[in-house]
Amino acid sequence: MAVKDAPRIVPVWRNFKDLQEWDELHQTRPEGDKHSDLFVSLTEGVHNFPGGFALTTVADTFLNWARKSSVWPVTFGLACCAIEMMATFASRFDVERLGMVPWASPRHADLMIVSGTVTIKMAPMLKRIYDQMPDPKWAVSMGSCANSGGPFRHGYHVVKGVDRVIPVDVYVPGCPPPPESLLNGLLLLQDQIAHFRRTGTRAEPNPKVD
Amino acid sequence: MSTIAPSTRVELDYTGSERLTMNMGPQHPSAHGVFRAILTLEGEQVVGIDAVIGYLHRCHEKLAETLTYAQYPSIASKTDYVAAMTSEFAYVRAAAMIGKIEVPKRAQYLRVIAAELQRVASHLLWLGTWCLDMGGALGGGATVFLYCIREREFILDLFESLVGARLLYGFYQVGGVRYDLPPGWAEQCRETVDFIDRRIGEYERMLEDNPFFLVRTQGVGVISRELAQGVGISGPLVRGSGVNYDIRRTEPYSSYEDFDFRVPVETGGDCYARYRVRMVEFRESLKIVRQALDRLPEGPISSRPGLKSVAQIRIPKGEAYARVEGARGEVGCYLIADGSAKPYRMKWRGASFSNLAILPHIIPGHKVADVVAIMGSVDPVFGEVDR
Amino acid sequence: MTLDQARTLIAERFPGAQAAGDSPMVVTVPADVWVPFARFAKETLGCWFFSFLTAVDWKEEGLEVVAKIDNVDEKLSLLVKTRLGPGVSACPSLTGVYRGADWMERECYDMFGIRFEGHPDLRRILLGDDWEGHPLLKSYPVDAPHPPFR
Amino acid sequence: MMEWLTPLIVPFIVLNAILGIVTYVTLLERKFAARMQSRVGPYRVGPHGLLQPIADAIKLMMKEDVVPTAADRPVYNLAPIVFLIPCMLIFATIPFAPGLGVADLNIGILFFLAVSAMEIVGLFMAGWGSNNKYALLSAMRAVNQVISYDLPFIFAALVPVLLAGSLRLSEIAVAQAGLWFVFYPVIGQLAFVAFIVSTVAAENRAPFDILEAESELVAGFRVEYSGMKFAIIQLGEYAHVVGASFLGALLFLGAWAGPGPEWLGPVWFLVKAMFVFLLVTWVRWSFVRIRVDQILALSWKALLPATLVLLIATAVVVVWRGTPGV
Repeated sequence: MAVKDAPRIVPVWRNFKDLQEWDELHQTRPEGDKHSDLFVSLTEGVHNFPGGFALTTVADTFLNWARKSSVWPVTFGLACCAIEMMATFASRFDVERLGMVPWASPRHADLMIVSGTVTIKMAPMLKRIYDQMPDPKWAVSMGSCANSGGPFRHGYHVVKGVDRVIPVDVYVPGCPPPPESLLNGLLLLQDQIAHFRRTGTRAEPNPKVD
Repeated sequence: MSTIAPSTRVELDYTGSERLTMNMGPQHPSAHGVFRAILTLEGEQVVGIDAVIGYLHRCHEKLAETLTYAQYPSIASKTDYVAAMTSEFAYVRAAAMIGKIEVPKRAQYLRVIAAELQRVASHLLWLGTWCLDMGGALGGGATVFLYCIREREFILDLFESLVGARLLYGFYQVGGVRYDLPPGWAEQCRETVDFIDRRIGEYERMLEDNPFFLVRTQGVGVISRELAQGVGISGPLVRGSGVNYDIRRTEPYSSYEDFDFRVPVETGGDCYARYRVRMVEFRESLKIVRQALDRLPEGPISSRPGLKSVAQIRIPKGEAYARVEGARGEVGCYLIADGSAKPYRMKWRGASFSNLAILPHIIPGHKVADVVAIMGSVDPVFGEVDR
Repeated sequence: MTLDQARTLIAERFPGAQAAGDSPMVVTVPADVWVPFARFAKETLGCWFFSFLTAVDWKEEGLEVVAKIDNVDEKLSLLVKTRLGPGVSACPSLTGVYRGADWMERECYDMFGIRFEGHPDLRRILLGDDWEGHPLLKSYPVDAPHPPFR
Repeated sequence: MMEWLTPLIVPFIVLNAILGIVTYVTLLERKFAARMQSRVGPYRVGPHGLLQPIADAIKLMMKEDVVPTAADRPVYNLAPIVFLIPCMLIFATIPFAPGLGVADLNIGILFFLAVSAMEIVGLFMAGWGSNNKYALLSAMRAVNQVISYDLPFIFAALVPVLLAGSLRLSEIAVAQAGLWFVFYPVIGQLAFVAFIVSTVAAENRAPFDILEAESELVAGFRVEYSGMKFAIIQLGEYAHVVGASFLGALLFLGAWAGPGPEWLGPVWFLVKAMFVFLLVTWVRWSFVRIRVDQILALSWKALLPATLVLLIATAVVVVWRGTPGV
């Protein structure tokens, strides 16, 4: 499924020389992404064909079901919240019930749970890990530190919210959020993924949950 | 954004083999948080290591200068977030030392109970993550990890009914503790302690009868007594190297002199010795909790009854260094008060910071697989390393 | 080594040092005997445990370096201080005496900008290499802006 | 019927059956591991998590296919296929019931052993082509390990061959009609243990999974693979495990022998193979991983001499008893 660039928050990483170089090296696709473009035009053709929308809608529903049923988070612990994230993965809460298997490599993961304070030294690394994940990918911001800087908001070395570095899908409040909160956040994310649309835009607000 | 100079500070002699520089971290499953080790390899052997820390530098010391004595303890718990109770303890002790604030006996006992339960919880997490490092998330290590977390949840339940929080508490206040025991807590605590005592015996049998576990830990990452004393490591690490140093004994605080417990010392200095020390510490901590519950005196829980966290505390001019025996070693707080509501300067002596400094001295010469075993046996918490 | 013995020994060997208090004993020494005093404390007083090293910014009066060393076996703990004086940001390094001073001095350099002379590898440890300023100085605002992140 | 179609249809059926089994074996392992770890395991995707493997597979197919800029493109792209083919080919010689199989070669077991050792080529290509240091280190380890453990694997597998007196897998199965080789006094049990140990090692599963060691090498040789290629590699790994389990059930547990009517034979075979698979899984989820030098030492210093002695002892017993077979 081809995904066009979703409208993103101000890309602050553009101001970093190091990251710009990295972007050039690793993010640009030298020969142009012909396959994706072809796929996009094909699906759009099918979609616009009389009656074709039924096909694409059914396909979307099915694929989104698969995506939401197997969200693999990358085991990426930053700070205090990582301990609660581990507790969420462990026996009592066991997110594997929902099909989530923590993977060590970002290449195999769909979801990044930013669990803890993002510092200025860590932000480029975080961005890089996010970039290493293949599309479609999601990010959950866990805890007040990742949401807004939390109790360390006034510190000189703390990024005021991870959404200044990467786009975030679900914010889980709390300091640290108990596993129940994170689990709720993950369920909300699954609900979002179920409404993930072919055009690649993010899910619209769901009146049931928002 | 920062380019790390390729420095190979501690390095073995060049043998002529081709060298490979491998980067471990900051996002690495065995990094225990955000730690970056730049390893120089010759084949499988590590010949040099440069440790890069600071990915979780949250400005604790600067923020402490802007927060009052009542506000900061709950932030102090975020330094060593795995053993949050003991890190709050160091701060409130330092503030009480400057202000010469007496702590009622009941509060002292409650502090001991919380600190020792926290030590058990922290060691459980250590055992789990260490085995996860050695066994892999898709192997036997994950099983031990999940068992340990399962037991840890019971202690967190106790904390939740005591404080209302699971991980970061704000339980300690200058001059006492914030909450008294809820009804029925002591019985629940006794049951949990007995239960965990049994389970720890299970883990010991499970691990020590396992030859693979023994070959992975025995003789790996040996810290000699001289090195341990030179670098200034503390806690289970230094006790695993044959040095009898436990602050609960050398400088008893908060009525620790009332309790009967043993300080385990092993002379091996390898990962297995550190494992043994911590396994004995589990039992001793549980023993202290039982004693404290039995002898818990009646009385107020704070020398400032009725005051809640928002109340201002005035601390006179002065300075003090308070240290407590945290789960990882000496957690210290050096506080300089200038008579206002906020400290003039606070220095946090994180146990993990000093303990981690041992890594460049012991890792060269080991295999890549041993690096993670040694890292795990050091048990760093990066909130405390980077502060 | 009792406290009084230690006090007399310090008074004999280092006339410029002032010792006060008992737990910890606060010893203020001039900057030029900083390293000799540490060596003396380690070898004669038996203080092998290097707890921490830090600095305090006393605004106009300049920086003060503080180190805490312990003789664990005989319960003797020293808090050694030295004033660098206004405007001075150089201090002899303790790495030759205590190996544990290595990272502590790097952190102190990172936070206060004190150059430890004789340190084998003095670079920033917690903050990035291209960070500007030394945050724990009193002149550094806690919420100093760092574009683009804050 | 058109006779010439049979060689096409039978492999097609077997291949699809195997793919189905391999897909659901992942669910079996996850459920089993979850029970060991006092968890529930996949539960919410379909009834009792039964649709979980399908969801995983479809999701992986729809993921972006990342090729690192600095990768050796042809090698990188070819590696999963080269890895998958031997893992699938090993099923060619396995008879699932009397006369039901793709090709009952007279050197069936040799073919199996030879082909299953070939997965190392794809594995090394993946490690080299990724241009990633973790992957490279993992590939180096894998070559060491597979070479070390193929010998004890072969020697352990040769014990039933000696006992049955044939290299043809169906004849080995038939030879166990009276007594399964695992119950053969002393020799059978020792050979079975050696077979399980070397199977675990040759399949690179914990505690011998040094090449994908998450805690050291993140994900080993497949660290740079995403989406479909990653799915193919996973499929290949599990296919190899399942193939080795079938081999174990065939060599030691009497293949399709079991109570009930004859058509239950393949079912019994599958049940026994799953038993071997769960044995391997049980080992996997109970041990910590050992180091690369210790793994090699275990193979060359303990397992290889032991299996050699066992093989010679078996030969002596067979000669002493005069006739091969039980």
